Amino acid sequence: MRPVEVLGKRWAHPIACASGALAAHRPGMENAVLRGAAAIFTKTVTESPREGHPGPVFVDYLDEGYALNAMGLPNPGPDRMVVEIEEFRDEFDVPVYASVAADGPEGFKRLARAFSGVADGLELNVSCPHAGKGYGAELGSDPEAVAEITEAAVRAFDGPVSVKLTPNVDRETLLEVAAAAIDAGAEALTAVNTLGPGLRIDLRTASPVLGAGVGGLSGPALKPIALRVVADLALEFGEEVEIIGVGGIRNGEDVVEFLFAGAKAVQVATAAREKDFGDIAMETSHILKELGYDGPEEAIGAALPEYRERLRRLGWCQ
Amino acid sequence: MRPVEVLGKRWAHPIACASGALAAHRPGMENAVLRGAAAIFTKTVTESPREGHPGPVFVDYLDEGYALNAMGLPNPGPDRMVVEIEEFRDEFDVPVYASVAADGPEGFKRLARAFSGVADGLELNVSCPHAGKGYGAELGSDPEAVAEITEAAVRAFDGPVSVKLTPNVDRETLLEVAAAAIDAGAEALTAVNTLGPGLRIDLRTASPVLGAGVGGLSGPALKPIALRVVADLALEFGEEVEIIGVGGIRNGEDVVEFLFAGAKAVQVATAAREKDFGDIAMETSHILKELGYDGPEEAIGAALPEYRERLRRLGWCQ
Amino acid sequence: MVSVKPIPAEVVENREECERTIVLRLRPERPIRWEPGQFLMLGISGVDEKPMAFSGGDDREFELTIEIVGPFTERCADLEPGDVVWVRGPYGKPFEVRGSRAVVVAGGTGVAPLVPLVERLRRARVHVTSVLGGPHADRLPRKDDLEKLSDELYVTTEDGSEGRKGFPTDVLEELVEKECPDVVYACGPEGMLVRVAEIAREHDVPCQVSVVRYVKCGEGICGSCALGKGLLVCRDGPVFWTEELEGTEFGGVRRDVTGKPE
Amino acid sequence: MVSVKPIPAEVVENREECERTIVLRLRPERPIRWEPGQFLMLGISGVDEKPMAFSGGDDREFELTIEIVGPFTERCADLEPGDVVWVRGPYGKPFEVRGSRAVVVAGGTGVAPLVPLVERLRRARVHVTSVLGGPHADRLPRKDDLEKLSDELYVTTEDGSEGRKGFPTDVLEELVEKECPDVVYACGPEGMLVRVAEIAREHDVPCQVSVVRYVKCGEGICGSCALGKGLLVCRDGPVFWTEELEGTEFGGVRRDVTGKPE
Repeated sequence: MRPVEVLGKRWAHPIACASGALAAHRPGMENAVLRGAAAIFTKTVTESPREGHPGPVFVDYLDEGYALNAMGLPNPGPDRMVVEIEEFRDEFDVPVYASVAADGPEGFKRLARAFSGVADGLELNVSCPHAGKGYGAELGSDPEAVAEITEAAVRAFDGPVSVKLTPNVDRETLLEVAAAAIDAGAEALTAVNTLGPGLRIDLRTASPVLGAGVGGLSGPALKPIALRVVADLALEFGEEVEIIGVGGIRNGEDVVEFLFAGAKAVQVATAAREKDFGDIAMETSHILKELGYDGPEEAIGAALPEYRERLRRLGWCQ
Repeated sequence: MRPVEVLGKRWAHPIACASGALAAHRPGMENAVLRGAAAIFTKTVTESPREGHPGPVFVDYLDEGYALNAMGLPNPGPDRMVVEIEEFRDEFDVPVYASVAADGPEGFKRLARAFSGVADGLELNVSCPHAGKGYGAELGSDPEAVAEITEAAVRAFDGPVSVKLTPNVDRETLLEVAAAAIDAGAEALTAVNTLGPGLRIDLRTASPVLGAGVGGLSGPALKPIALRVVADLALEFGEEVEIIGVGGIRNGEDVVEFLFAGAKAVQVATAAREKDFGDIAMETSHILKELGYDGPEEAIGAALPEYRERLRRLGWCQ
Repeated sequence: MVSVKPIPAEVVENREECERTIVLRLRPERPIRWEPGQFLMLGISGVDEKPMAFSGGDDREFELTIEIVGPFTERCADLEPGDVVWVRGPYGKPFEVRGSRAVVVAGGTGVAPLVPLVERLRRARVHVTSVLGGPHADRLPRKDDLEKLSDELYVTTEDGSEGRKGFPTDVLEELVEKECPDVVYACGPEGMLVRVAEIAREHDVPCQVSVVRYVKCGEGICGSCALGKGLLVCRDGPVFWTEELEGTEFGGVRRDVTGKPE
Repeated sequence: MVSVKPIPAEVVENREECERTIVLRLRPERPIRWEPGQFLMLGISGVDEKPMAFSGGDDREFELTIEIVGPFTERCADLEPGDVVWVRGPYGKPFEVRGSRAVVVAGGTGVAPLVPLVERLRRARVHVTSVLGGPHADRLPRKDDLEKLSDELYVTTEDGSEGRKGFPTDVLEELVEKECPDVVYACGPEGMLVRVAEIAREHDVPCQVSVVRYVKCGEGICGSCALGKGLLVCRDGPVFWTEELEGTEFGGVRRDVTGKPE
């Protein structure tokens, strides 16, 4: 497959390891790359090291189409993650983007500085649905907060910045949040973080299954939501930013669906459980060829004209 | 199983037919009741008859945990639905609630009047994710709009009113919308409508699968989201309103999960495809007995103390 | 969980069968196992999706007999070999094969599910007498197929331009007396089906009819095709024994797409 | 899609095995098929969830050998028969049975997966010499079981209060020369495992060790247990042939719960 240019770097193919999956530290990044990821988004780093939520942190309901997770952003803090990235770079020439989270612009600024000259880009996690008070989706559903945070990070970082969006808002807010991120200097949008949060209850103990109580929904059932968000963003902002799709991608067909919806590249998390990134890239390549596309770039947004047509009928589009 | 008191009526058990499923007209209501539904929520009625969206209006991805639908609120209008309900009542003594949708308070008022003295209650659909401009979730994500609509309907209707909520908002907005509905006189909240909307794309034609382009996500994957919303509402407003749970319920265990989360009763839609309401009621009864509960009422909110505890740790609860 | 997703199907042939009627031959991406009487949802991307009875062929390549009655079916008429449509199914209950002598009554495009039924009956060594009726000689779809497949075929037209002048039910009345069939099968306009059911009941012949209602989801959820007495056309039908239909809206209320009685 | 959901398991027995060590006997709601070396995630509602090796019993009722080291394991110690815990699994790759003479080296609670391994080896007619080491006589978990199951058992304590004074690796060095085993299996503190691997390599004996890292999701997604060279303890381990571990963080970096090197 032809390489793609994403977030200022050349990726061997459009499939990256999503933040939250694997890249907890150097050996985690190594796992993702050896299994064929074209780029790495680290686990989210916060200003201080975090232990994460008590377990269970992950529950697999994949026979019902989803998994729930509430890792709670465990991470070794920026100083250590910088070392992990540098050690990883000594061995591998693959783009690494640092996912970061704080509870406001100041924190994001400090994190952006910490990764300047180290990471190839930043992904601002303003969308984790189970990070708790003051973090994640609480910020990412507020356009003003997103504007301030993005601006702070963009100023303090010497590379491209993507804002990772929450799907847990209404359509109007989603577009406002995205516009705020773009106006503040984001070069890309990552869509979407996990859904919810969701709750499952043990009947025997009458209490939540997950240690944190609630967790983000990922897996195949997230895909239609993520695809709709990607398509909405692409229709509205496709000329201005790169869109990186994430949510429920398991195979080449899923990747092509995201490309058709307007994503320039994608990330995989939950499916890393069962499949290598490289295999998904191979499948993508085959399917694109079968459908008559020379490479992924050509397929980007192929479904948007017809999508726009349908939205017009709903009165949601000019 | 012991009967329950919901929305001012005695239901034989806590499992009703959800709006959108089956009750398109008298024979549809009949189908739901003959298959054991304890109460009927009609398909949503708008001020004028609607033909609905072009097909496909329903696509079954249940092997991935979900279905997408965009019926587009087809309905024969209030005058005819009144006749359908009256004809149904001639034969069956089962509570019937009219689901109604309009694009503002005036429309809701007219619909509320139309069903006064006919339906046992109203369910305000301010949450359909694919109804298009001016309808459904667009209204239901705005607390002020919900307040006005609820007040208009409550004043014009001679029975209890439930507001059906959209899950497609952030946590804070959800609680604001619910508070607005309660302050305006809603006696119940129905949680939740379908998720999204979601998008799936045909690779062959590079266009959306659903006729309307996008559709609401239902089925097992909706359950964790619905359960979380129910639990959040129950913690916050459980003393003030009845909560009716809906989303992904397929069996007795699912029903008990909703009861534990704080729902007083539940509705079933997508699973009507494969199962009778009466069978789900039987299963519920068995499981409650196994778990040591005398009836559904006792089980309501059983998981809330522990849920509150977990939310406290996340800083989301006092 | 069983899931019925839309799959692409290639148009292999689209032939004009008779006035305002086409036969579409489709090759689905994966075989679809179907029985005579069952239907699928036929979708044209960006246009609409409608229920259509299987009307011949096999699992890998099958036919649909489609009357051109509105915008959707007009688009069907424009399809060309190589075009891709979307199909999901099979849905519904098929006809039941029973006895050794059958009469099959087709009114116009109602012939669609009856063509493969007759084929199935003959394979089960049932003696089949078919009746096909239409308004005039150019509106007798699948006549040649029925002729070839049936032991005997009677044709009626309202204007007498072919076969007997009148309605297929006129022939049925004679046949039930003369042939003493074990079973009658019918599909066509509801008025005709009601009359067929009456004739069969009068002569104590079991009778299956294929009923048409607005089928939207096809999956037994949306309720639009509910017929009363708990029956859904998409799940419990479209083929019913006529006694199942007593007390339902069959022969009475027909509803438009909004659910309103017409 | 294969799904591993938490299922309830009833505590059948909770016995004090030795100082700061319990054996928990659990009966899961549904049988769990496991092999020696595999583990499950043991959850106590509202407390936490931790990986634990299967340590005896069968699919319907199995044992876990748990050292009390912190708040979670303290809660484990408080469990009483009839209490319900949650288990999901099995996870990981089991030990491989190979050859006809094996030496099994257990350091403290590292004995957990080795008890059923020895049982399995003996059933496969492998001659098993076991070595169990601990700080003192009251910290030799499952000693009686190992004694009963193994052909021979050597015990070491650091203070000499039972068996030989010293470390199990001291015994291993003699055994590999004397017994010429076909394979060495080990589980215990990582320092011990590194030494076991060295001894085995020096004598060209294949060696499998069970490695401990922070396992959080158990499903190969979260990356916390990544070891380097693409290996994940939860999926590719916890049991590894020692040559697989060359160039990894095994024997080098140990990380705390945040992912930071300790």
